[in-house]
Order: sequence, then structure tokens, then C-alpha cells
Amino acid sequence: MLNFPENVNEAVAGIQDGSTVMIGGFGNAGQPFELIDALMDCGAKDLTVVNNNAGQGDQGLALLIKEGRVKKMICSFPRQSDSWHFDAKYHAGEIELELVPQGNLAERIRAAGAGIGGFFTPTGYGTMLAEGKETRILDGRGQVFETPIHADVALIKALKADGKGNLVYRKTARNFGPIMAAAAKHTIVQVSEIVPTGGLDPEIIVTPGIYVNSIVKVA
Amino acid sequence: MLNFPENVNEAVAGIQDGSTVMIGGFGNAGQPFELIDALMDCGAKDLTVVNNNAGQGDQGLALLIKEGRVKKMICSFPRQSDSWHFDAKYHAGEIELELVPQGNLAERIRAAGAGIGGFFTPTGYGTMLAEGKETRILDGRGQVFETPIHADVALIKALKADGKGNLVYRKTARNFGPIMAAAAKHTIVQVSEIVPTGGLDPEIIVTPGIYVNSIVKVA
Amino acid sequence: MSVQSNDQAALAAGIRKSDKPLGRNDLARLVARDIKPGSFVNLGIGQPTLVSNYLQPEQNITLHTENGMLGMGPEATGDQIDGDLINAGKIPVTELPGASYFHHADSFAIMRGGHLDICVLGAFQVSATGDLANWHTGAPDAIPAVGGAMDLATGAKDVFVMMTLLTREGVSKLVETCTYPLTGIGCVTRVYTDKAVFLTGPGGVQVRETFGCTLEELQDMVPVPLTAAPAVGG
Amino acid sequence: MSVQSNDQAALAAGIRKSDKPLGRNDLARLVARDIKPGSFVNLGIGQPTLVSNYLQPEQNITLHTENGMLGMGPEATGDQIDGDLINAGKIPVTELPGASYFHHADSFAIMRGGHLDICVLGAFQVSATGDLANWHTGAPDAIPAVGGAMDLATGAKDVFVMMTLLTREGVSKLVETCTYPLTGIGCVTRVYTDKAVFLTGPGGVQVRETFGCTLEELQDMVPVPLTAAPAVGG
Repeated sequence: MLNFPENVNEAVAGIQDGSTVMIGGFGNAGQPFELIDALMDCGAKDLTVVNNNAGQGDQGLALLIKEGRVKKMICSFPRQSDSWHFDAKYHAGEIELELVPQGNLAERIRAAGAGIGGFFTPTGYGTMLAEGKETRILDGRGQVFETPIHADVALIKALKADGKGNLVYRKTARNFGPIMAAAAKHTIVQVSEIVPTGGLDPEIIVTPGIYVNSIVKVA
Repeated sequence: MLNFPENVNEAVAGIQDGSTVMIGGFGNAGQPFELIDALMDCGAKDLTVVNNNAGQGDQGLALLIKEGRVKKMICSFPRQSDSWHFDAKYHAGEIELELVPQGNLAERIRAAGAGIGGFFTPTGYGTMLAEGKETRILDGRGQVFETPIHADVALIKALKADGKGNLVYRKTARNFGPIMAAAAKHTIVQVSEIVPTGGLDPEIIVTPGIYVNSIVKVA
Repeated sequence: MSVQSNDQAALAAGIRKSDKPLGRNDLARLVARDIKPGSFVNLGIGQPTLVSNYLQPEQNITLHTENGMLGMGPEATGDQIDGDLINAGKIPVTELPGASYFHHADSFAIMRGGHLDICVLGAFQVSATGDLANWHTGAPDAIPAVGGAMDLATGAKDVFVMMTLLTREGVSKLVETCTYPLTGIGCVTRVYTDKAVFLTGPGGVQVRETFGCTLEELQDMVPVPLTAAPAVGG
Repeated sequence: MSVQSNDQAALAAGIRKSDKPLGRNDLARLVARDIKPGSFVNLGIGQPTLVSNYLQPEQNITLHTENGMLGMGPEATGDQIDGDLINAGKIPVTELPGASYFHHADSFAIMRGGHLDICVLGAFQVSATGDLANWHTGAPDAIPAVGGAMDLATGAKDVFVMMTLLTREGVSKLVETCTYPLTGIGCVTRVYTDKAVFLTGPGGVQVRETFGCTLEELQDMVPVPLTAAPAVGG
């Protein structure tokens, strides 16, 4: 059932130790900063985090990593100029990394939401990121077998929600939000505005409310 | 390159004998009736047609089938109260039928557009529609291997297009349009209105122009 | 086991009873009542569509139609009829506040990804372990047509079947093993019939309520072992 | 083969020449000029981004950015800067008329489904058969990071590489076999360098134009056999 927590801390209160948590955003666009801060505050640990990157600077996901709360990162691009907390943990052998080409990351998340048990893709074929994976030739091309990435929780950011949990996003802040919402058992969304049901044109809804569990308005 | 033919006959003129043609629509909603009539007029034969159904009454796809222009149907629901032309051809052994569960049909079309070489799905596992197909247990469930359905041409209907070929649809007439546009080498769209580039909000575009080749306005 | 002892067991288990078989509309009302508030539901073509007539606004049920919509409203009438707004049975329908539209792959991703709480389907046969046969009679001259039945059967969290318990010839459609071609394996969780409501699953077939017959009379009609469901059904 | 004969072959083939190596901006201008009108293009992070500065409006090129947009405009400045509108390099950009937004799976479906006409990427190495290495140095202490490189390399119809021909140490980056970890196999179709433009493919490496060197001098720098491209390049 859809609920509307009072604040981000209430929204994330149910996240358990050992959960797999998808976090939306690409760069700062679409990052649910307030929900990530609340995840930090709530104390959940031994997390597997799915995000395109592995934290930047001294905030958000980077801080979760610094505090040792993340046991594994599944991402496409962990190395950035300011990803020093991930770098340190990685070199200390204190965090596991599953590196996934960005398109495989997106498609694997999509597959989880769509009930696909696995798929073949040319991306990564013949590279070290396909080592140990099943391959076959399909349509005349070498392809690699990839499996869905499911999650217990998704933390995403949208622009607006209505009373049914339908979501619209803004520009390139849309990125991973819609597919993570579908892939997670429990999807928590921070929005700038909650409008009455019927306040969003049915033609422009990007994420239908069926994929959404909790909506919290963030100032 | 995107073009804007004067009429539907010009739009379909390049369709060759032996082509695989996807035709959008579910029931009458989203059916590109004028493009189907033009396909009838243009004379192309030995067609493989991908559509949810196999024609109804004495019009459109049913007429193409009646005239013996379709050698194979790929569809989920050929049997309807008024599908007498398909019924007759099928019982006469004059048309081949590949029956596909509707969700597999949609996902296989989507896979073609998305560059997926094949995927496993629980749909159809243990049924006669999975006979002869590869299966395996994934996520604890029996799953069937399904392959993409590519097409030479897609004929679809949308509500509006802009000068870049971006499309928006209307209500449940959207159905197969967006995925067929992506799966076909050449996508021909009939629309009710062509607006200037910039006349569609970038947030609400359903099919980006990259998937569209020809747009024809139909009264 | 005597009729009496069986009925005592049923009584002890709190099994509900009514004194006559249920008509289609009463059955639809019963299914509607059993759908948990806030559920996302797909109603199959035919008899299951009747369920929508009995859903109450306070249940806050969202209906899905596989041709690309959530938030489907009642059948359209008069000026409401819009050729671009139809359900999976190709009947004109209406749109409720909070509705949304999406393309066919996204629509089936909702079904196949396990996001629907319940789908309600008709059936030719249901097996004791929840196998479903509802798409094909298997007759050699029949043109096969499957539509979205396999996706619904396989994808929804719960699959409710609505059917008459017996064929016109008086043969049980609840069977040990389906003889008609299968739609899905072990997918049906409840069977609503004119004579009883059955819960199917790994634990065998349990009877939740009977309509115009005793559990023993029911057992005489059905070739699979029946037990009374525990009191907390619903 | 003497320098002279080789140059005569080049001349006969209509090979283009300039008298000095090309700078990064001149190379970007050249790539921009080579993109066919109406193309859908993805420009990789770094040097390839420069190409956008030289695309002409009459070319009607649509730029894709993998974080979910077609119709990307130039880098945003001043009041145009909007944190919700960035490119794959996380730089604020602008939106052109006819732009569209989509989610990450839809965006990568555009790349992976073969819908982009061209992507332009940087590289550590390119092999004679078009293998690309551009994501990982292979150094044991390096943190690997791949982003969308493999999807672009594998998905675009044509993959253009922009790089200096030689490393700082004077070693050719055009190689017989890549020693760095691969990004994609046999995917590169053209290599734009400061010293020459190469066409790669099953027929070996052909030189389309040279900048400040002869074909023979180029051959001395590059450990793979070079031939002059047929006159109709472009």
C-alpha cells in the first residue's frame, strides 16, 4: 500500500541491515540526497548499493561508504576525481565491487522489474567484464548472458507525485529512477511537489503508482 | 533520414516482396488503417506480418490475408469472431502461424529494438507454446528462451509528430507503436497532426525521432 | 468419513456455507469482496469482467488492462465512447483520476514482473496443484489463440479463477491433472465456482466455503481430495 | 617501397594531405565535417566533446547523451545552467528544439539497439582489426571504471576514435593487437589522429589522409601494414 511519510527519516525507517539498496541519480541530477542522508542516519549496515557511481566528495553515498556501511557496490563508474572514500575502502579491501557496463546495469535493472530471468547482450563480449560468464553467438554476434539485478529498496527522486503514486521527472534527472522503481520490492521517492490525484495528465506519467510505495515531499 | 511523404501510397512504396512488416494497433485502437490500405494497393507479397491479431472483418489486414499476400502471421490472438479470412487460409494450409503469448510478443519486439539477442521468461514454461524451445531454471522458476523479432518495416499510428519525427500517442492507441518503431529498420507513421519542431514538450515525447523514418498526415 | 463428520469438520474450521449455488453475479460480488484494499488487479475477459461491477470505491482498487493502462474505469456509454480507449476485450472503457498509459512492453512488464496483486481468469480446468488450462481446447481443428493469458497466469502474485465447477456434462473442471493444454503451471491460488471456493497450492485443495452442498457432496463431484480450509480464510 | 613510390600511390588514390600535424581543434573540425547530415551521434567524454563546437546547423545532427536525452545543445553558461540538465560528462548542457528525455534503459536501448549512426570516442589503443581499448589501463592498482564505453563501442553503427597517434613515449596507439583491456572487438571503423586518418576493418588499415608526414613516414611509426584508401573516402 502507498504511504506518505511525514519526513525522510520515517520513509527509510524500515530499511534492514544487509539490504540491497538502489539509489537513483546520474551525477547530481536525480540523486535523492535527502533520502541518502536519512539512510545514513537510520544506521542500516552491510548494504549492497546499486548506483551508477560510488560516491563523490564527502556527502551522501560517499559518506555511507566512508562509515563502512556499504559492503558491496554494483556500479559502472566508481572512479572519479573526488571518489576518495570509495578509493580508500577499495584499496584497503574493505568493499566489494561489481563493475557493470552502464547499459548492462540499466538493462539488468530493467529486467528485474520486467520479470526477465536473464538476457544475452553483445556489450562486454570478449572483454574482461565478460570473464567467467556464459556466452553464445546470436544474430551472428558474440553475446554475454546477464542476469537481473533485484533490490529490496529503491531510493529515487522525482519532480511530482499524485495521490496514486504516479510520478513525473525533470529533464536528465529522470535517468535511473523509473527502472529502479520497478526493480525494487519497496520504492521510496522524494519529490518536490505532491499534487491531487488527477492532477497529472495520464499521457505523461513516466512511473505508474504501482511501482511506488512511499512518497515524501522534500523542501 | 526522416521524410514526409505526400500520402500513404508514397509512404509505403518502398516495401518489398518478402518483407517482415510490423503493424501496430490493438483492436481498432492504434491501427494504421490508411497505411494498411496503401500496403494492399502497393502489391507487396510474401509478407510476414507481426500484429497482435490476424485481421478482422473484410478490411485492412484481413483483406491482405484474403488476397494471399501474407505468407506468415506472427501474433498472439488470431481467432476472433470475425477473423474468417485468416480462418479460411489457415484451415486451407495457405498461411503459416507463429503463435506467441502477447507478453512474449511485446518483449521480443522490444528486444529487437534494444539490441538484446534473446532472453528467458517464465511465460509459456511447461506449455505447448514452449515445445522445442530451450528452457532453464532461473531464480527458482522454469523459464523459456525467446528471441527478438526484427522487422523490415513498421506501420504505426500516432497522434502527433514534430519536424524531428518525435511522436506522441493517444490513450490505449499507444499499445505496440513505440516498440515496433524501435524494432523495424524502416518505420512509417501515420499521424493526425504534424507540429513544428519544438511544438512537443520534450518530457512527454514517447517515441524519439531516431526511431522514425517517414511521417504522413492522414485526414 | 460420513457427511455429518465432514460437515462437523467444516463447521469446526469455520467454513462458510450458503444454501444454494451461486449465480455469476453473486460469485463476482464475492470475488470483489475478497480483493484486498489498495490492490492492483487485472480482470480477464468474460466472467471475470463482472467483478468490476462490485468493487467498492473505498476498496481503492486499481484496474490494469494489458493493452496499456492502469486506472481503468467502468465500460463507456453514450458520449463517453472513445475508440482510442478500450480494454483487453476491445470494449470501450473510461479513465479514472490517477490513470496512466504506457506501451505494450511496459504494460506486460507490469504483469510479468510480478507487480499485479491479483488477476482473475476464466478456466477450462484447474488442477489440484494450481495448474491452469484456459486458452485452448486442444481440438485438432481449433485455431489456437493465447493473448495475454500465459503472462497473467505466470506473472500475477495471486491468480483467482472463476468458473462453474462442472461442465454441462457434469464433469468436474477441478481435476487431478489438466487434460487441456496448459496455460501455466502451479499458478492458481483460488478457484471461485458456483458450488464452492477452493484454495489451491502445495498443501492440496482446501474448501473455504460451499454453496448449496455439503463438503461431502462436493467431494463426490470432484476427483481430488478436499479438506476444509482453516478458519482464517479471506 | 620507396617514399616516392608510396607517395605516388597515395596521390594516385587521391589521398588528402596537409603539411603539418593537426591540433585537437582542427581534428574536431575534421570529424564534424565528416558526419553525414541528419545523423544521430554520441560524443564521448573528453576530446570527442570538442566535435560539437564544429557541427553546422545545416548538418541537422542530433546529439545523444546516454544519461537520457536526444537533441542536446551546447554547454550551458550563466543563467542557462540547470542541475537537472547535464551530459554524460556531468557538465551542464542545453536543450534544442525537438529534444526528448527518456530513462536510462530506454537511452541505452538507443545505443545498444544500433540506432546511433556514429559515436566518437577517445582511445588508449586501436587494433588493425578495429578492436578498441579505452576504459582501463590494466594497472593492477587502478580502480576499473567503464561507464557506457562498451555499450557505445558495441552499439553504434560507426565508431570513430579520436586520439594522438603516438603516446608521450612515441609508441603507436594503432597496434596489431591491443595490450590494454578491450572495450569492444572489431568495432572501430575510423581513427582520427594528429598525423593521419585511418579506416579500419576486415580489409586491414587504410590511410585516408596524412597530416605533416608521408605515407611511408607514417608506416615507420605504425606497426601494422598501411595502404592508401581508395579515392572515394569521406
